[in-house]
Amino acid sequence: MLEAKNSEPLLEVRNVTRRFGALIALDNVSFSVRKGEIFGIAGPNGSGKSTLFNVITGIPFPPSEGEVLLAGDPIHRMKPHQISRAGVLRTFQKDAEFATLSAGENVYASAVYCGQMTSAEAKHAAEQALDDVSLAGERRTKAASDLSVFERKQLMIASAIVGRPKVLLLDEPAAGLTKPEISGLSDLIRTVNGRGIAVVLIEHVLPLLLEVSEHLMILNHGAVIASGKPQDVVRNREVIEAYLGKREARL
Amino acid sequence: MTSDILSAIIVSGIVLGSGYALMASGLSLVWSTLGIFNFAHGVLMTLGAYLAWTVSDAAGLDFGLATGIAVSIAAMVGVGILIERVVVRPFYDHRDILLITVMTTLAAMIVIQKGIQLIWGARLKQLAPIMPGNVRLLQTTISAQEALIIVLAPLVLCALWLFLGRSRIGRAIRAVGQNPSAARLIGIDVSLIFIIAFAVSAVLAGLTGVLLGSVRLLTPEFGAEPLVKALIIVIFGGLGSLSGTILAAYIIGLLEATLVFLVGIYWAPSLIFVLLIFVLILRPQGLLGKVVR
Amino acid sequence: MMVLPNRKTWLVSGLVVAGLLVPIFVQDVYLRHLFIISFVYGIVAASWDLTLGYAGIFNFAHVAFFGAGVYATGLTAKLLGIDPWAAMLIGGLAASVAAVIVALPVVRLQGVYVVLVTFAFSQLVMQLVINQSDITGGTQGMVRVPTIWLPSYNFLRDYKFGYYYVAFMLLVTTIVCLRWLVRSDFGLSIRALRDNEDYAVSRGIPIARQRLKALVASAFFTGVAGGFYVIYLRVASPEVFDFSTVSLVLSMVLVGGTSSIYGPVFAALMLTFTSEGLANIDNFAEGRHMLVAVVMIVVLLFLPKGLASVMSNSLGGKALEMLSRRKRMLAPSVDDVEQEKSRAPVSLDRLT
Amino acid sequence: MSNNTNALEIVDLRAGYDASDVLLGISLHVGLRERVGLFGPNGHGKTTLLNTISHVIGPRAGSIRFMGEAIDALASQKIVARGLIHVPQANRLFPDMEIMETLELAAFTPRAQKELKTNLECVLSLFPRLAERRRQQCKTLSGGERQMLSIGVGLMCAPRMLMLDEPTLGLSPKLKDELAEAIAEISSRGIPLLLVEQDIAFVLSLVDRMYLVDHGEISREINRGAEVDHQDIMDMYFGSERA
Amino acid sequence: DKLAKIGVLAPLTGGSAADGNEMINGAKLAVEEINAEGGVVGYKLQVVVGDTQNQSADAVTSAIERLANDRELNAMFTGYASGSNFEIETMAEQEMPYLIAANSAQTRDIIAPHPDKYPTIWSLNPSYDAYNTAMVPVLKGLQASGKLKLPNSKVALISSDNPYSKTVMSGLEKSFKEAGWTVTSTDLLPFGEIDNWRTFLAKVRQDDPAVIINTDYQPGNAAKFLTQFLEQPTNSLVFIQYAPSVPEFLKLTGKQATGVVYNLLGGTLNTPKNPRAAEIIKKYKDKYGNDPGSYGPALYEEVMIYADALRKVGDPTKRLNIAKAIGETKKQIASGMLSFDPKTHLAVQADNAIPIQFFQIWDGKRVLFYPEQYADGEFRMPPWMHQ
Ligand SMILES: Nc1ncnc2c1ncn2[C@@H]1O[C@H](COP(=O)(O)OP(=O)(O)OP(=O)(O)O)[C@@H](O)[C@H]1O
Ligand SMILES: Nc1ncnc2c1ncn2[C@@H]1O[C@H](COP(=O)(O)OP(=O)(O)OP(=O)(O)O)[C@@H](O)[C@H]1O
Ligand SMILES: [Mg+2]
Ligand SMILES: [Mg+2]
Repeated sequence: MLEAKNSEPLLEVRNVTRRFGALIALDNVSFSVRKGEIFGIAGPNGSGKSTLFNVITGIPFPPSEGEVLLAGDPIHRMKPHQISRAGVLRTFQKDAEFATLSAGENVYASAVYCGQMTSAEAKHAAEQALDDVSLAGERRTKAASDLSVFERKQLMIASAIVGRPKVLLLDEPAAGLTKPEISGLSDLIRTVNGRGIAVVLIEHVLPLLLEVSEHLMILNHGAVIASGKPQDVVRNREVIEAYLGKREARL
Repeated sequence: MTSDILSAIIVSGIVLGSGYALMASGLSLVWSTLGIFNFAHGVLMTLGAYLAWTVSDAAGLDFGLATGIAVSIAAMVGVGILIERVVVRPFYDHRDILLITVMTTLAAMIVIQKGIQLIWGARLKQLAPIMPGNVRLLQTTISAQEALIIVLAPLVLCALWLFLGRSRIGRAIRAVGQNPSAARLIGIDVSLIFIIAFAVSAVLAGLTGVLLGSVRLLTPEFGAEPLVKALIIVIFGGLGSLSGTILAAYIIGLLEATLVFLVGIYWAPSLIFVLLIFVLILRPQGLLGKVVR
Repeated sequence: MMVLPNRKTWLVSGLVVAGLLVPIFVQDVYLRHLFIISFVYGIVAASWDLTLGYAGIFNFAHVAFFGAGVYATGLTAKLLGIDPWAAMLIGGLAASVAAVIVALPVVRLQGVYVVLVTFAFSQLVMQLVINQSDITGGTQGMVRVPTIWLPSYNFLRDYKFGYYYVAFMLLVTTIVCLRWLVRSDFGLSIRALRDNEDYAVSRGIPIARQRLKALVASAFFTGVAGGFYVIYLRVASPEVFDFSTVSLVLSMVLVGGTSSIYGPVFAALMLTFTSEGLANIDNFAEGRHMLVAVVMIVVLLFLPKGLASVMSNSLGGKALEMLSRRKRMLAPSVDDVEQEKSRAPVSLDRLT
Repeated sequence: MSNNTNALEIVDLRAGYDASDVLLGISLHVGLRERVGLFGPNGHGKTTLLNTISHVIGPRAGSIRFMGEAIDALASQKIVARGLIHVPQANRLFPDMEIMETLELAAFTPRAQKELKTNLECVLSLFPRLAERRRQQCKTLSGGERQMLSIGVGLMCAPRMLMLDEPTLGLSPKLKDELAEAIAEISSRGIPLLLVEQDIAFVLSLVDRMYLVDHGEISREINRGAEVDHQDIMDMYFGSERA
Repeated sequence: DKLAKIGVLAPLTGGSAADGNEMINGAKLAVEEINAEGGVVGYKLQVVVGDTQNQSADAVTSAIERLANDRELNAMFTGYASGSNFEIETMAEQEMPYLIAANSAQTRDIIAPHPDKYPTIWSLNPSYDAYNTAMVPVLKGLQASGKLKLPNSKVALISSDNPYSKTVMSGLEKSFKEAGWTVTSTDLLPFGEIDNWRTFLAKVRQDDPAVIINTDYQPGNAAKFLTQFLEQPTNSLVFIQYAPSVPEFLKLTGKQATGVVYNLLGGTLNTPKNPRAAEIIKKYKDKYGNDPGSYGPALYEEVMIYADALRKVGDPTKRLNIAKAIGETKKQIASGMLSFDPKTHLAVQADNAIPIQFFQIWDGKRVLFYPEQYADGEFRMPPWMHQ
C-alpha cells in the first residue's frame, strides 16, 4: 500500500479549461491523483466540480482546453466509452440508472462492457459488487426504477466498481444520506480503496470528506483556491470565506 | 436569370413558406411543448376545410363563407378537446406516452379521414377563396387568397410565439410538457392545460385548412402532405423553438422554389431532403434548437 | 440473465405446433394467403421492434428497408436471373446496406431528429426507385418476378401450401434470432442505451456501434421478408413505401406492444384478419378501416403495453391494474413521473 | 375541536404506491406559527407523506386539514392556491426553461401574482447566483444551483405554509447556514414550516418540535423543551435501523 | 333462381376512391337493369366488391383471392386494379374471365408476347398509340382550315413521372419533331400532387411556345396548372391530357377552362351520333345524382358484354367459353364500336371502331370537334390568345 502511495501519478489533469459561452466553468485546473489515493474535492455550488468529472470522463463533453492523462497516456481525445474502459469510472450527481433493467442487469451490463468480462465472470463480479454495496435479496431482481433513492445510489456505485476501475470518481455520494448510511459509505470507500483503486470524491458532507480523503482540493469559480492536507485546507481563510462559512469553521 | 424569374421564385417561395408555417404552427404547439406528436393534426386541417365548405358552398348549406369559417373554427375547438379526452388523456402517466399517443392519434386520424370520405365522398372539392381575384406582387401575379396567406401566416405565428413565450398560459403549457408533477406543485391545473393546448392547436389546424382549402383541392387526403411538411419543418427548425419552426418554414419554402427553377420540380424534393440531412449532421439539434445537455 | 417463465415456453411451443398444422386443416386458399401476408408483416413489425422498442431509435426508415429488400430481390431475380432463393438473401443484405447508410447520420443524432433523417432517407429511396423506371418500372411497378421452386415441386399449383411453410419458417427463424438477440448481452446494452445514454456510455457501452448493429440486424430480417414478399406476389410496386404501409406496420408494433417481439407478430395476425374479415361486408370500405382503428384504441386503453402484456401476465389482472392506474391518472407521484419519463424509449425531456 | 390553533392537522393518514403501503396511519399537527421537523431513515415515508399532503398521490385513508379546512380531497393546484406549498425532494424542475421564466411562472396562482415583485426580490437576494444566471436553462444548472432554484420556486408561490423536503441536498456548508437563516427569517413572518431533513444539526437549529418517522409511522415526538442532543437521536436512530 | 356472382375490383379507399366508387356504381347499374329484366338465362347477377385500397400488391392480391375463393363467382371486372396490371397473371392462372379498362399499354406488354396464355383477359381500351400520333395531324387540319392561328411552331411538353404520361409525352415529342416543330422543353414532374407551377411556368414563358401540352392526367394538378397559367397567360394553345374529361375538372376551373383542348381514347363518346352513351350517362345521373367520368359507363359496358357472353354460353362456370364469347364481341358501346384484337386482346382503335376524340372546353361544356363523323361543334381560338 505505502509504496503505492508515493509512486508516480495515476490520473493527471493539466491546465484543463471548460467554457459554456461566456461562462468559464473550469479555469486552467491542474492536479494529479496518485495510485491508491483518496482525493477529496469540494467547493461552493457551481464552482465546477461536476464539470471537472464531466471533462475527465468526456461525458457528456470533453475539455475546451488542456489534457487529461491516465498513467501517463492522454485520454482526453478518446471516445467516452473507451475512457471508461480504460479505467476511469464515475457516478453522477443526479440519480442515474437503467430504469427498465433489474438491479442485477444494471451491474452485469457494466461488468460485461466496461469490465470486458466473459458472461460467467461478469455474473460473479456483479454478485460481488452488489454484496459490497449490500444491495441484497429480491431488490436485485427488482427493476431499478422501483428502488428507493438510496438503493439507486448504491446501485450506481456498484455498477462503477464492477467495471474494473483504476480511478473511481464519486460525485456527492453522501447527499441526502443519513448518518448511519454515511458511515456505511465511508467503509465502502475504504474497502474499494483497499483494493488499490484510487478514489476522487466530490462531497459537501464534510464529516465524510474530511474523514476519508488524504488530499483535499477546493475549487471556486472554476479555479483551484487551495490544495493539500485536509486539516490545513480547512483552516485556509479563503476556503472558509468562500466555502465553509463561519459555523463549519468553528466545528 | 431575368428579374421576373427571380421574382417568380421569391414570390412562390414565400407563398410556399407561409403555407408551411401555418401547417407547422399547430403541430408544433402540442409537440414541442407537451411532447405529443398528434398524427391527427393533418386530418384536422381537412376536417376544418370540409366543414367550412359544407356550410358555405352552394352545393352544401350555402350560408356564405364567413359563417362557414366561423362555424368550422368553433367546431375545431370541440374536436381538439375531444381528441385530447379520448386518445391522449388516458395515457398521461404512461411511460411511453409519446409512442402510445403516436398510435392513438394515428388511429384517430384514420377514423376521421375515413369518416370524411364517408360523409363527403372522395371527389375533389374546393373552397371559395376569402379574397377572390389576383394581385400583382413584384413582377408576378398570385391569387389574392395566397396574398392573404402571406399576410396572415406571420401574424398567426408571432401571436403563437408570444403566447408560448410570454403569456402565463403559454409558459404553463411548456412547463407541463417538461415536468407535469412539478407544474402541479406550483398550482397549474395540468389537465386544463392539456385541453387548452389541444383546442388551440386544433383551431390552428382548422384555420390552416380553411386558408389552404381554396388554394389547394379538397380530398379526404388533403391533410396528409401538410402533416408531413409540418413534421419536417418542426424538427428541422429545432424542437421547442417556435422561432426555429417559423424560420425553417420560410427557408424550406424559398429553397424549394429555387431548386424547382434550378433542377426542376422533379428533383427538388429529393434535393431538399439531402440538404436537410446534411444540416442535421452539422447541427444535430436542428436549426435553432438549443443544444440538448 | 432473464429467464423465460415456464407457461410462456409452453404457450410458445404450442403456438409453433399449431402454426405447423394450419395448412392441414385450412384448405381455403384465401385464408392461407392471409396467413402468409400476416407472417410477412409479422416479421417486419417484430424486427422493427428491435430498433424502435428495444433500442429506442425512432427509425422511420424501416419500411424503406422492407422496400429495399423487395426491389433488390425482385431486380436480381428478374434481371440478373439469380435463383429466387438466393435473391431473398440478397434482399436481406441490400436492406442491411441501406441500414448502414442510415446509421451513419442517425447514430449521432438524438431522439426525434432521427425521425426526420430516417424519414427523409425513405423518401429518397422511393424517389430513386420511381426514377429508375426503366429497370424498376417506376410508379407502375415491376411484374413477372420469377418465383421460388424446388426440384419437381411447383409453388404455383399447390394452393399456397408451399408458400405457407416458407413464410412460417421465415417467421419462426426471425423470432428465434430476434429473441436470442434481445436476451443476449447485446440486447441488454441497447436497452441500457435507451434507458440512459450518458450513463450507458459511462459504463463502457459504445453508442454508435450498438445502434449500428441494431439497425443492421433489424434491417436484415426485414429485407429477407421483403424478398419473400416480392417472390410470393411476383410483383414489386412502390406502394410498399406508402405512408399507409408505414402506419400499418407501426400500428402492429405498438398495438402488439414494444419490447416484446411476440407482440407485434400477434398484432400482425390480429389486424390482418380483423381487417380482412370486415372486408366481406358490403359498402363498408371506410367503416372497415374506422372500426379497425377504434379496435386499436380500445386495445391500448386496456393494454397500454400492448397485446404482449397478455402473454406475460393474465389478462384480467393486467386490465385491473390498468384501471387502477387510470384512476390516479392525473396524480402520479414526483418520482413516478420522473421515472416514467426516464423509462420512455427516448426520454421526453430529450424530445421537448 | 377548533382547528384554528393549527395550520396543518393530519389524522391517521394512510397512503402508498400501486401495490405497496408506505404510510401506515400518520397523525401529526403543525401550529399556526410553528416550525416542525420530520426526521427518519431513508425510504420510511417522509417524502411520501409530503406527496400525500400536497395530493401528488391520493391518500388512502385518514384526514388532512389545512387552516381548519379539509384538503385531502382537493387536487394539487387547489391546495397550492390555498397557500400550502410543497418543495419536493431533488426537483428536476423544467429542463428547457430559463431561471427567470421559471421563477415568474412559479407565481402562478392569482395570490402569488400579487406578491410576485416582492417575492422575486426576496429570492434573488437569498440566492444571488440565480440573479447572475437569469437566462440559463434549468437542465444545465449545477446540483446546488438547481436546489436553490427549487426553493426559490417554492417561495414564489407565496406560501402560507412551507413543506421543504431535504432542502439542503447538495448545498455547500456556507449556503446551508445562509439557507437556515433565510428559512428562519421567512417563518418568523408567521409562515409555519414542515421540514424534512437528514442533516440533524440543520434541523435542530431550526425547529421548535420534531417527529421521528419510522416505517411509515410516527415513532416519537420531541419538543424543544425536552433537551435532546444529537447523540440521543442517533441512538434512537440506530435503534430504529436495527428494528 | 340461380345466382351468378361477378367480382368488381376497385380502389374504394385512398387517393383513387372517386374512380373506385364510380366503377362500382356503373357495374351495379348494369346488374340491376339485367336482373330487372329477369336476369340472364335463368341467372340473377350479383356484384361482389374487392377493395384494392392503395393498389399495393398485397391489397390487390388479397381482394382477388377473397373473391376467387367464392365458387359462385366466375368473372371479374375493373377500370384498373393496379398500376402494373400484374393481377392479369393470377386471373389467367385461374382462367378467370377478366375485363379491364385502363392501362392498356401494360395489358398489351403482358399479353402480346403469347396471347394464347391469356385467353380470359380482355381490355376495353384500345392501344394508346393514337395519343402519340393523332395530335399533329389534327393541329395541321385546324391550321389549314384557318380555325387555329399559331405564332410559331414551338411546343413545350410537360409530363408527370408515371408510365402513362411519360409514354404520351415521348410519343408526342417524336411526332412533333418529325413534323418539323421545335420542342422547347420536355419537363418531368414527380408523380403526385403539385401545388406550385409558377416557377415552372415562368420558365416556359421565357421561350413562349405556340403550344403547351401537359400530359399529367391528375385533374387536381391540371386545374391548378390552368389557373396559375391564366394568371399570366402566354399566346399559346393549352392542351391537357385526359384530366379535363373528369367531371370535377369543370367544377374546379369553371369559366377559366374555356378554350382548353384535350383528347380521349376509349372514353364515353357522348354525342348525338352515339345515343347509347347519352342514354347510359342519363341512367347513371338519375340513379346517383352526378355525371359519371369514363369508369361508370366502362364498367356498365363490361357487365353488359359479360351478360351477352353468358347468354350465348348459358353456364357461368364454363369460364373459357365465356371468355371466348367475350373475345368475339362486336357491338356499339358507349365509347364507340367495340371489337377485340386477338393479337393483343385490346379493343381495336380506329375512327370507325373506338375513335380518338378531341374536345375543346367552352363555357363549361365539352365540344367534340374531331373526328368529323361524331363532331358536335367546332374549334375556336381560346380567349387568352391573340384572335
Ligand atoms: N451545459 C452547461 N451550460 C451552461 N452552464 C453550465 C453547463 N453545465 C454547467 N454549467 C455551469 O457551470 C458551473 C459549474 O457547474 P458544476 O455542475 O460543475 O458545479 P458543481 O461544482 O458541481 O456545483 P454543485 O456542488 O452544486 O454540484 C455552474 O455554474 C453551472 O451553472
Ligand atoms: N414512485 C414510487 N413507486 C413505488 N414505490 C415508491 C415510490 N416512491 C417511493 N416508493 C417507496 O416508498 C417508500 C418510502 O419512500 P419515501 O421516498 O417516502 O421515503 P423517504 O423517507 O422520503 O426516503 P428519503 O429520505 O430517501 O427521501 C420507499 O420504500 C420507496 O421504495
Ligand atoms: Mg455537482
Ligand atoms: Mg424523501
